[in-house]
Amino acid sequence: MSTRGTLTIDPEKCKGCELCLAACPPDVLTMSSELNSVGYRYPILHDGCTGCTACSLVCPDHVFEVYRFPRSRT
Amino acid sequence: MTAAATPELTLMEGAAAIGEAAILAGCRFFAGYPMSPFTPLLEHLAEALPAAGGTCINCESEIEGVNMALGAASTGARAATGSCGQGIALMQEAIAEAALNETPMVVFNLARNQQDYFQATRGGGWGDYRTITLAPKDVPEAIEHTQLLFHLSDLHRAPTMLYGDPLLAQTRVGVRLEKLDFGPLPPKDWELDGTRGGTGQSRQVWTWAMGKATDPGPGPDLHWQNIAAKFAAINEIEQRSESAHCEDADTVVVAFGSAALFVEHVVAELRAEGHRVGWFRPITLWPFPGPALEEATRSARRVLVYELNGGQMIDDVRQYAHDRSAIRFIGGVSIHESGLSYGPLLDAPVIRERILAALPEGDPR
Amino acid sequence: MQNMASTPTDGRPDEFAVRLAGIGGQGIQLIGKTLALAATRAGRHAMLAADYGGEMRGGPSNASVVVGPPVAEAPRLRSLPVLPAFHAAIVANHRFTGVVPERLVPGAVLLLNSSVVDPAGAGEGYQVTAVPATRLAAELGVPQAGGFVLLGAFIALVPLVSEESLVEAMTSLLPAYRRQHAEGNARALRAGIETVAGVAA
Amino acid sequence: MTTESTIERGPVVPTGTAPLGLTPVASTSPLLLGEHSLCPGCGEPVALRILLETLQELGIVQRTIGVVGHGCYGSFVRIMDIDVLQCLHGRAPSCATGIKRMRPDVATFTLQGDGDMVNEGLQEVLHTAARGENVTAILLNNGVFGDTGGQQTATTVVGQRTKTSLEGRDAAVHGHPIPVADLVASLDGVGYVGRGTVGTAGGVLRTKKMIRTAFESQLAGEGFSLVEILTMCPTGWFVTAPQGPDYMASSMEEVYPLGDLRPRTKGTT
Repeated sequence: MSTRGTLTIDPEKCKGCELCLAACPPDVLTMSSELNSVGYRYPILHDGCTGCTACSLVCPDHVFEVYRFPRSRT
Repeated sequence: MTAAATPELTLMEGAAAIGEAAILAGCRFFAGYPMSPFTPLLEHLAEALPAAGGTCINCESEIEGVNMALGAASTGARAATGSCGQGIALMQEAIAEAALNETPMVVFNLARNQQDYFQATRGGGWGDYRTITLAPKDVPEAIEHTQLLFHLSDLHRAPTMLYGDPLLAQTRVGVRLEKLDFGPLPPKDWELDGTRGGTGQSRQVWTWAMGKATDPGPGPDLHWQNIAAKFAAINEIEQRSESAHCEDADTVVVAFGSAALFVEHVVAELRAEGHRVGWFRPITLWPFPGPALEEATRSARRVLVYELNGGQMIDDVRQYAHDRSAIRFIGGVSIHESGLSYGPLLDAPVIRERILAALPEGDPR
Repeated sequence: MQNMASTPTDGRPDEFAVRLAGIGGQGIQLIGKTLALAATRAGRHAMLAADYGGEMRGGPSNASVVVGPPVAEAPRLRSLPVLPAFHAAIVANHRFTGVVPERLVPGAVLLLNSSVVDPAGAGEGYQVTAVPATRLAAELGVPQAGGFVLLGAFIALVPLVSEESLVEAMTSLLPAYRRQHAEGNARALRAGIETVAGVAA
Repeated sequence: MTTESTIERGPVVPTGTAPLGLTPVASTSPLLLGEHSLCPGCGEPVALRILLETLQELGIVQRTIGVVGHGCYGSFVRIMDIDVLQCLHGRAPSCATGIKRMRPDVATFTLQGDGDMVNEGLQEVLHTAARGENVTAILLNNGVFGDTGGQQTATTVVGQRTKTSLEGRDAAVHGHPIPVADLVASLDGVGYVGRGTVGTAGGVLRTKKMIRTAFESQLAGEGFSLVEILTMCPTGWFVTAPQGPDYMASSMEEVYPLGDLRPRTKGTT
């Protein structure tokens, strides 16, 4: 799986709804075992992000920022 | 702890207890629209009323709900609706209509935030009408008032109102649910049952009371004079209030609803500490128990009005208190951060502080 | 200005007030109802005053429970629905109330859900007990039953009512479409009792 | 809850700081001034975000007035950086009419839930549409009164459990749901009606396009436009947040099919 992008994830904004996990086409998001300060688990990113923005599209709480690497880096 | 002793009390949320009391009183129609903190009453009746052979409709808005209840009541059934704040405002037209076409029904106003005394007692409808309004201070009294209101509605052929609030609706306490009997009622010889068409004796429920061509009614002029006279008579006979420690009190605190429960608690404590303080509670917001207040404040040099609003009941206190110059307002607007309940002013230590601040230095001597 | 209660150190007051604090979805209102119902069925005066905002999940969810004297011994509760003093508190989440809810009398029992709440923040002056309720419930396979772990721990600390009466009350409170949680809630309750009583099953 | 998936995944990637020199292709809308307080898994904040992004992309942020009804989305009034009138329950289309008649050059939209538009304010939305008022109504349809704890509304589908239909909505007792978007689409005076969902990433993109089409229809003076957006309410549906999108697809999308119910005739969709 070629990594063509990445994310920033703000664990404190997350409410643990997990909608991003199902929406992620390459299935590279899983939930943390730690809890954020409110007591919710939050998504962590594995290798293979394509920068497709699906996670940020479905996220109700603005947890994600999505970046795409310039073509030459792959 | 052995197996549970047969509990004499049943733990019930205020809104549910009111719903059960309505069923005990024979209410068989209820329509309501969700609005906190009234919603739990609708939710309870949505489940319990059909089981008791009645109908409960989660209506599309308050205007339709109160008119559904009016329709149901015109057939002679015991019917009710309810809401709070803006929802009760939407119902005013139909409450006035029911007063003027003499249709009995009960409106459950489980108010939120401010104490809507003006809305309940002055109403916003049309014509010369008033609304008998009972304001219980706790859940057991709400169970009694609910059944009494269905009785008073039928007795006087008029809509009546229970004035509750978020504490009454959302607090759970142990209660006894007993059916109360308030005595005989006149027959409903006016109810519509659909059987009198073509008989020349067909009936009508109509604020104009024009009657039929063959049997003219009083018409709006005389009919509305009769209604006005009716409410003047109700004003004399249906006043209710409660008070304590007023005989020798030089300070009397006036409050209604849940707020009065707090005032009662604080005054008992101040009395124990030697302060000559009493309290007076209107149980009927309309008709306002004016003469009883005048009597209770006879020896008072200070009449402290405690309400959770900008000062509304104080207008009626000014009309009747023995010495108007003794009146002081110690309440105020106080809203919970959610915008759905009372704020920090409804609290025993705060009330205590405000009463003490109104007493002269060195009280008790 | 107490609700006629002495501090808990010299024997329990006749009207014992508990503050429950957490966020919507932790079962605060359900454990409050369960405790109040168990006390009522044991023939006592009891009250639950709910204090929550608009949101059902994630918003502030607080409750005050008063367990009073037997019905035969008193006509009614003296305590008001807004209480000036609490003799114990259960903090499932401190986001909206802080680690020590307001009006906790000195020496009060303070039970904290250490999975989320940092016990160090409790300071002195209270009988602090920390129970990792969220983790324990997850380990039992009933993640939504953290509240009952706390309720079990609480009655082990302050035996206001019996475990049996709580299980029975909880079961009767669950609507039909949630009855499948009764067994798990009961296990969570037992786990809570054991963490405090230190008694093996 | 997620079970530990068996798929072999690559190593965890740090996501604490943005990669140097790159601008994000997707990030929080600058028109959001703070956080909302809605339940985990709620679909309404997603609808708000694509609405704000559309206003930005159309360049009309300084030429827009919103009229917001009553519901959970009421918490957006505080955080959307748009001129807004918080109106009475159900009355948004009427207030929007008054606003648009006084300021015809200002893009005017309502933001309402199903309880607000299809219960309290059904009369308002139908008359406003039939009058051909040049405003855009956004309907957030989750089939329950979320703000009061999940009671049945006019759009609750048959069989759906709510606090006032605990055994599931029964048409014989509770009547049938009202597909308001279809009613509006049948009226003359309407420029565009579409129904979308925020349950999937693709759905979000298609819905955003519908919102854009509706505003373009308004700006071209083609009359009333409505975008109905199916939004998840796991709390009100007695499901967990992850189950929201699938539950919505299986229950509501059956009764409320997605797509353009009334394509623009004059302009291009």
